[in-house]
Amino acid sequence: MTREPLLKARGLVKRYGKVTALDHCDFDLMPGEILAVIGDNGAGKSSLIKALSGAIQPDEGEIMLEGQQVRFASPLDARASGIECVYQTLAMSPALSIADNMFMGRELRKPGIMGKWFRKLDRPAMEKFAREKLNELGLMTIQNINQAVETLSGGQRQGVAVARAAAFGSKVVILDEPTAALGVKESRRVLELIRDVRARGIPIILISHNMPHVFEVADRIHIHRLGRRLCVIRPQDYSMSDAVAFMTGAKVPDEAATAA
Amino acid sequence: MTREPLLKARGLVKRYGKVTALDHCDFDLMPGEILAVIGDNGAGKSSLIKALSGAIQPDEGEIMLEGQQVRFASPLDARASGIECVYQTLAMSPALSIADNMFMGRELRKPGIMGKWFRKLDRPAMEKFAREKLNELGLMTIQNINQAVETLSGGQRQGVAVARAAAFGSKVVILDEPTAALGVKESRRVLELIRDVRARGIPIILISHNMPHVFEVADRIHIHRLGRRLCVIRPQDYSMSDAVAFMTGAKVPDEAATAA
Amino acid sequence: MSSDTKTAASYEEGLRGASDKVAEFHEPKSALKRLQHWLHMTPSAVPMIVLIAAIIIFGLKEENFFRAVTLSTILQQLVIVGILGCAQSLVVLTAGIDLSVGAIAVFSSVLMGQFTFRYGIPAPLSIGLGLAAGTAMGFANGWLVARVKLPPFIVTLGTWQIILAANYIYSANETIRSSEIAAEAPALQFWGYSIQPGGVKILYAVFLMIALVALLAYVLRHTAWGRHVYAVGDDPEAAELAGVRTRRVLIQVYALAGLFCAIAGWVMIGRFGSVSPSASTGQLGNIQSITAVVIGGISLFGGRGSIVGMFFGALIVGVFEMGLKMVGTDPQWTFFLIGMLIIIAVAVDQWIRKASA
Amino acid sequence: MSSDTKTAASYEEGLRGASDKVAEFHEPKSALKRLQHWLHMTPSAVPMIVLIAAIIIFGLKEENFFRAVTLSTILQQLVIVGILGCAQSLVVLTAGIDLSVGAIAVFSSVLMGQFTFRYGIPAPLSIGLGLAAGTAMGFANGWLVARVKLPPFIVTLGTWQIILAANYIYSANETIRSSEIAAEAPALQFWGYSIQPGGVKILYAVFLMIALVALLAYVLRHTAWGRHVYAVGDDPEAAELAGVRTRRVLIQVYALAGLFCAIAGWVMIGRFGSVSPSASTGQLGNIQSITAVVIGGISLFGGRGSIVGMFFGALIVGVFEMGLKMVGTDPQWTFFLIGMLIIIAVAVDQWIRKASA
Amino acid sequence: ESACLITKTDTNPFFVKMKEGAQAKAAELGIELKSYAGRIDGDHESQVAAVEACIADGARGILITASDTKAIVDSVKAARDAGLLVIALDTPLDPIDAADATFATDNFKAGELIGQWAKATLGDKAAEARIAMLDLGISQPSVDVLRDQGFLQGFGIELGDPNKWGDETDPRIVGHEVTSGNEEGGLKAMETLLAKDPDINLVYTINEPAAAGAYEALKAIGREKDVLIVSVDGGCPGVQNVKDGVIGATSQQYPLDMASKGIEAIAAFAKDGTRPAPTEGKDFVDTGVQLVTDKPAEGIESIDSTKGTELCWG
Ligand SMILES: Nc1ncnc2c1ncn2[C@@H]1O[C@H](COP(=O)(O)OP(=O)(O)OP(=O)(O)O)[C@@H](O)[C@H]1O
Ligand SMILES: Nc1ncnc2c1ncn2[C@@H]1O[C@H](COP(=O)(O)OP(=O)(O)OP(=O)(O)O)[C@@H](O)[C@H]1O
Ligand SMILES: [Mg+2]
Ligand SMILES: [Mg+2]
Repeated sequence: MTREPLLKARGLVKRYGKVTALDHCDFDLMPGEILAVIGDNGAGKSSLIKALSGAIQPDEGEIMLEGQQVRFASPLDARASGIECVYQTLAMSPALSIADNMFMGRELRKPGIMGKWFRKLDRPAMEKFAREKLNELGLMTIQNINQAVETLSGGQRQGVAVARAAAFGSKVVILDEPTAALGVKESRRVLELIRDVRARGIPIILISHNMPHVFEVADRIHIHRLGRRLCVIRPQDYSMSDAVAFMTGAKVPDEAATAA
Repeated sequence: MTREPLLKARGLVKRYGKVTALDHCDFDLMPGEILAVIGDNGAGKSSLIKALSGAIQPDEGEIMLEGQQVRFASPLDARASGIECVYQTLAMSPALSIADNMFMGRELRKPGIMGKWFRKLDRPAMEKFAREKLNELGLMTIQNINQAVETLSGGQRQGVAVARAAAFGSKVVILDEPTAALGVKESRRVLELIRDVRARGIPIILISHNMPHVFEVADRIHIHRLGRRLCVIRPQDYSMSDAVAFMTGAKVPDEAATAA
Repeated sequence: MSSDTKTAASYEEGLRGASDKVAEFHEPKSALKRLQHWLHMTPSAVPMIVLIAAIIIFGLKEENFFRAVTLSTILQQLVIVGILGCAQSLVVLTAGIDLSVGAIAVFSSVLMGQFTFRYGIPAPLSIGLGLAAGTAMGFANGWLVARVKLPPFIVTLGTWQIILAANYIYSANETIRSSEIAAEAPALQFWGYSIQPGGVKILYAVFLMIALVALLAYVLRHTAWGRHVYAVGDDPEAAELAGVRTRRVLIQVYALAGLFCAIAGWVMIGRFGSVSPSASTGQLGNIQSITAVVIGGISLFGGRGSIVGMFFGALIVGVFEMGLKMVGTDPQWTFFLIGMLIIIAVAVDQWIRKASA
Repeated sequence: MSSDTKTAASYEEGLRGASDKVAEFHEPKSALKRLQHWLHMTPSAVPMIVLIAAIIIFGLKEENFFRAVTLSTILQQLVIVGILGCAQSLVVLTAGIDLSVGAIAVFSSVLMGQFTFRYGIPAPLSIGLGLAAGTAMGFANGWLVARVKLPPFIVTLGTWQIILAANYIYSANETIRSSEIAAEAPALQFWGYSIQPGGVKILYAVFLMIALVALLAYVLRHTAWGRHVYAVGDDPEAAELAGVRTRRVLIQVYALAGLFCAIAGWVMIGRFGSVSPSASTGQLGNIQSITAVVIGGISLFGGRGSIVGMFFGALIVGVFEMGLKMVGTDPQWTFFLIGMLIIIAVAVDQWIRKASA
Repeated sequence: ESACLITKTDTNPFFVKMKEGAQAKAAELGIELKSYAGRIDGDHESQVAAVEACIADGARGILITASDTKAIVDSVKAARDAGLLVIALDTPLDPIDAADATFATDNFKAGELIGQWAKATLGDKAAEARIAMLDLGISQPSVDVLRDQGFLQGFGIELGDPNKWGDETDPRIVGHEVTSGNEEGGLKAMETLLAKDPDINLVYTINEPAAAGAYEALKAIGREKDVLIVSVDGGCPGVQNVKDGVIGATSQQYPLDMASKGIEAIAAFAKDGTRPAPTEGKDFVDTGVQLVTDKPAEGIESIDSTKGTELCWG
C-alpha cells in the first residue's frame, strides 16, 4: 500500500491493575475501507477502540489521525475530529427519549431569536431527523420517537445507537459489535448501512464475532490476540476457518499475512 | 406428539402502558428437547421467557409446569421449581466476585458446626466449583475467580451467566441470547454445553438471532411474531430461509406447520 | 479459498418480501385510562393533586384557612425553601445531593450585610459580591465533585460544616438589626417589599421565586444544557461517551446552585428584616429543600423529575405545616404529623404512578 | 430442505487445535506496587492509615494526648456513634440511608427507662421490650422501603420526625435521674460499668462495640445473608433475578439496624447515667453515623465497603475531635476543621485507590 | 493552669458573649481557657464529651451551662472526683449541690418579671388578652420551660405541669410555636400564629432575636404598634430594641459577670483550694436579673433602657 493510513496507532499499552488489556498494540485504518477487528472474548478489542475514540487514555503509545499525532482526552475530542463510535455498552441515557439521545451533545437549536438568545431546542427538526434515520435501519417496531430509551428492547436500543453513529460520523465510524443483539432483518440493515457509509467515503472499523458478516463486508481483517495485533488479512486470501484458527491460536499466520 | 408438554403456557398477555409485549401468546416445551425461540427484535421473546421464569407477572393467561398450574411471584419461585434462566441483562452483581455471583441465593456452607451454627460459607468449595464450570466453557482468559464481575469483558460476563444456569438447572434451562456477545470459540462451547445439558435429560429454551446455531442444535423452533407464537417448525422440514421468511412476515406458514 | 463466504448469508434470502408493517397494538380508550396515561406523562401533576386535596381538606376543617391572608402567608413562608429547592433540584437531577444549600444562603446573606456595614461598601455592590461569593462556594462543591471525584454527599457534608463555621467565625455571631438596614441599606431588603392588591400582601420575593422556577423549568426542558443535566444524572458514563462534557456540566450545576442559594440569602434579608448568622436555614435548609424535591417527585438517583414538581412539593409541605398548625395546637404533634405526611404524600404519589404505569 | 444447515458452521473447523493457553501478563513486582495492590484489596486500610497519621500528629502537638486516659476517653466517646454506625453501614450497603438511627436509639432508651419507672416492669424485661420496640421501628422503615417501595431517604426522614416527636410526647420531656436508676434498676446502666486494668477505665460498652463490629464484619463477609446484602445494594434488579429475596433482605436489614439502634439506646443509659428524651443523638446521630460510614469508605451508592472501615471512620472523627479540643481549638474552628477533615480523608482515600487501580 | 468553659451552644449571642467575658478574664489572670459547646440547643452528649475532654486534659476547673441539668450530674461528679472545681453558670444543676458552686440567674424569675409587667401594662385588657408563646424548640430544654412557665405564672395563668410547656388550658393562649431562638424562627412562628388568630395582642418570646423576628411579622401587617412583645436576655441589640419600642420589656441577665466571676473562682481554687460561697440566704450565687423597660409598671422594679444599655452585654 502506498497510501498513508487515515488512523494509525503504534505501541498502545493499557493496563487495568494486574490485567494488561493492550500490550503494545498497533493499528492501521486506510481511507475508505471497512476494517473488521476480530478476536477472542477479552482479547482487548473494545479496549483498542476505546483508546482510539478517547474513551480511555492509553498508558503508552501514540495515535495518529491523517498523519498528525492526536491525544483525545474525551470522546468529545474524538468526535470533534470526526470519529464517531458505538460502544458495546451503547452509551445511552435510559430516561431520555430516542431523539434526545441521538442528538446528545450536538443539539439543534431553533432558528432566529428563540434559538440564538433563548437557546431553545428545535424539537420537531430533531424528531424528524431521528425518525428518518431509524426508518433507514428498518426499526419500525419503534412506535414513538419520544419514547424513553429504557423502554426499548435490547435490539431496538442497539439500532438507535448505530443510527446515531452512522448519521454523524464524518471521518471514521467505529462499531463495537453492532449486530450482537439484532435480529436477522435488522442485522442485514446494519450491514447495508455500513456499506452506505463507506460509499460516502468514510472508513469503518467493525468489531464483530459474526464471521460470515465480517467476511462479507470487510476489506481487511485485523486479527487481535492477547492484547495485540496478530496479523491483518484480506478476506479474499484466507478462509473463515483460517481466520478463526489465527484468532484462537490454532494456527500461526505466516509472515506475509501482516497487513497486505 | 402424545407426550404432555413439560412447560406449557396459554393465552399470556403482558402490556407495558401502550405497548403490548405479549398478545395472547401460547407456548409448549416438551421434555428433553431443545426448543429455539426466534423472532424480530421487539417481538416479545424476552417478555415471554420472563413470564415463564417469574421475572414478570403476565396480565392474563396461565402457565403449567408438568401439568400443574403454577404462578411464579419471583424468579426464586421459578428456580425452586427447577427453572433456571439467563436473562439478556445477565443479572449479575457487578461488585461481587465470579464465585459469589454463581452461587447467589444457593451458597454452600461449611460442613460441621461452622456451617450449621455460624452459617459460614465454604468459599474454597464454591471457588473450585466455579472454576470447573468456567473451564468447561473454555473461559480461560479469566485469571482470577475472585475478580469482581464488573472487571470482566462483556463476553466473559455472558460466559459466567451461562455457566451458572447450566450448572444449576434441574427441570428447564432458559437462555436468552446466550451467545450474543461471545466469540466463535466461546459460542461453540456454549452450544456444546447446551447439548450436554440436554443429554442430562433437561430441556432447554434457547433464544437466539443466530440462525445457523438455531438450526444446528434445536429440536423444534418456536417462531414468535408481533407478541404471539406464529408457528412451531422442525429444522429438518424447513430451510433457514423459510424460517427467516416466517419470522419477518415475508411468508405465511401453512396450517400444518403448527407444532409437529 | 473463499468457498464458505457466499453460503453463509444464503438463509437471508428469506428476508425478501419481509413485512414492513409496524406492530399494531390496541390503544387504551376509556377516559380513566387516558387520565392515567396523562398522569404518567406529566409527573408534576401528581404532587399537584395531593396539594389540591390537602387545601380542600384543611379549608373544610378550619374556616380561617381559606382567607387570602393565610394563603399569602403560606406563599411567603416558602419562598426561601422554594429558591433553595431550585438549587437542590438541579443538583439532585445530576444524582447528587447538596447539604450545604442552607449554609451558603446564610453565609451569603451575612456577607452582604457585613460588607455593607463593616466595610461601608455600597449595598448594591455588596449584594453583587455576596452573590459572587455564593457562586464561588457552589463552584468549590462542583470542583470537588467533578474534578476530585468525591461523592456529593461527602463534599457538601464537609462544606456545610465549613461554611457554617466560617459564617459564625466571620460574623462573630453579630446580628445586624432591621431598623439599621432599613435606614442605611434598603436595597438589602428589596425582596421584602410587597404589592397589596385588594389588601392582600404579596412579597416581591414570591414573584421572584415563581420567576426562578419558570426560568429553570424552561432551561431544563428546552435547552441543550438542560438535557445534558438530565443525561449526566441518568448515567454519567454513558453521557460522557455520548459526548457530554460531564465534568463541566457538573461544575456549572453546583455553581448555579450556589448562585441560587445566594439569591435565597438576599431574599432572607428582605424577609426577616435583619441579618442573622444563626438563622435556622443554615441548619435545616438542606433537609427542607430535599424534602420538597423528593415530595415533588424528583428521583434521588438522578435524571428523573421536574422543577415544577419540586415547587408543588414545597407548596405541599407549606400547606400542611400551616394547616396542621392552624388545626392543632401542640408543636410536638405538628412535628409528628408532618413526618406522617411526608411518607403518605410520597406513598400516594407512588401509588398513582403505579396505577397509571 | 436443510441444504444450508451443515455449511453454516463450517468455518468453525478453524477451531480445531485452538490454543488453550491462559493469557499471561507480567505481574507488578516492586514493593510500592505491591503496597498499592494491597491497599486496593483492603479498602479498610486507607482509613486506618489516616487514623494513625492523625494520632501521631496530635501526639506530637500535645503531650497529654498519648496518655492512656485520653485514648480510653476517645474510645468511650465513640461507642454510641460506633454502634449507630453499624446500623447505618448495613443500610448504606443496600444503597439506602437511615436518618432515623439516632431517633430510634433515643426513643428506645426512653422506653426502657419509662417502662421500668412508670409501669414498674423489671429492668431486664424493660430492656427486652425496648430492644423489641427499636427492632419494630426499624422493621417499619424496612417495610415502607421494601413493600411500599418508597425511597429510604424519605421514609427515614419521615420516621425520624415521627419517632422524635413520639419520644417527646410520650416522655413528657422528663429526664430520669442517674441516682434513681442506679438505686432501682442498675441493669439499665450495665454498659456504663468498667474494668480498670492499671487504673485506665475501659467501659463494658467499648467491648460491646468491638464485639458488634466484629460480628457484623463476620456476617457480611462470611455468610450467604451478608453476600445478599451486598448484592441488593449493588444492583437490586439483578439480585432479584439472580434469586435473592430482595425485599426480605431489605426488611431484615432495616429491622436489624433498628435493633442495633436500640442497643445503642441501652448503651446511652449506661454511658450518660440518666435517661433523657432530649439527648442530641436524636437530632445528630444520623449525620454523625453517616459521616463515620463515608469516611470509612462505604459507598453511598451501595454494595461497596466494609464495616471495619466504618469503625476506623468513627475513630478518625473521634481522634480529631478530641485532638482539636486538647490543642485548644475554639468549637467553631473545630467544626470547620472537621469539615475539612471529612473532605480530605475521602480525597486521600480516592487518591490512593486511583493510584493503585 | 487551664480551665474549661462549656456552653449550651456557641451560636447564640448570649453564650458568645459569655465566652468573650471568660476569655478576657482568663487572659487577665493568666489562665489558659478552652471552650466547648453543644452543636444544637439541648445537646447533652457533647457536653458530656467536653467534660471528659477537660478531665483528660488536666484542667483545674470547669464552667458549665448545662443543657440537661439532671443528666449532667454524673459527669460533673466524675470531674469533681478527679479534683476539678465545677461551677454551674446561668443554669443551676438539679440537684443544685451537684456543682461546687452556681453562678446563675433565675430563669423562672426572669419569665415571671415580664409576665407581671405585661399583666400590669395591659391592665383590664389582661382578662381577654390573646397571647402568642414563641418558645425555643420541641425538645423543651430547661431554660425554655422555665422562662415560658415563669411568664405564664407572672401573668396569672394556671400552669399545668410546670416542667413542660404546652399543657395549659387557659383560652387566652393562642398557641405555642418554636423558634430556635433566632429571627427566622420568630418571624415564621409569629406569622403562623397570626394566621390562626389575627387578634393577638401579647407576644412572649424566648429571647430577643426571636422577638425581633416576631416584630417583623407584626410590622408586615401593620400591627407593630398595638401588640406588646416581651422577651428575656438583655443583650445590647435587645435593649436597643426596647429603646426603639420594638420590645416592650425584657429581663436582663448578666452572662459576662457570671463568666468572669467563674474564672476568678477557678483561679482562687487553683491557688489555694478555696471554694466560692453562695449568696446570703440562697444556695447559689445569684448574678441577678432586672427588668428593662421604658414604660415602668407600678409595683414592678425596673430600669430604663439607658441604664440597661450600660449594663448590657454584646
Ligand atoms: N475497567 C476494567 N477494569 C479491569 N479490567 C478490565 C476493564 N475493562 C476491561 N478489562 C479487562 O481487559 C481485558 C480486555 O477487555 P476488552 O473489553 O477490551 O475485551 P474484548 O476483546 O472487547 O472482549 P469481548 O469480545 O468479550 O467484548 C479483559 O481481560 C478484561 O477483563
Ligand atoms: N419495561 C418495559 N416498559 C415498556 N415497554 C417494554 C418494557 N420491556 C419491554 N417493552 C416493550 O415490549 C416489546 C417486547 O420487548 P422484548 O424485550 O420482549 O422483545 P424481544 O423479542 O426480546 O426483543 P430483542 O430480540 O430485541 O431482545 C418491545 O416493543 C419493548 O419496547
Ligand atoms: Mg468488547
Ligand atoms: Mg430480548
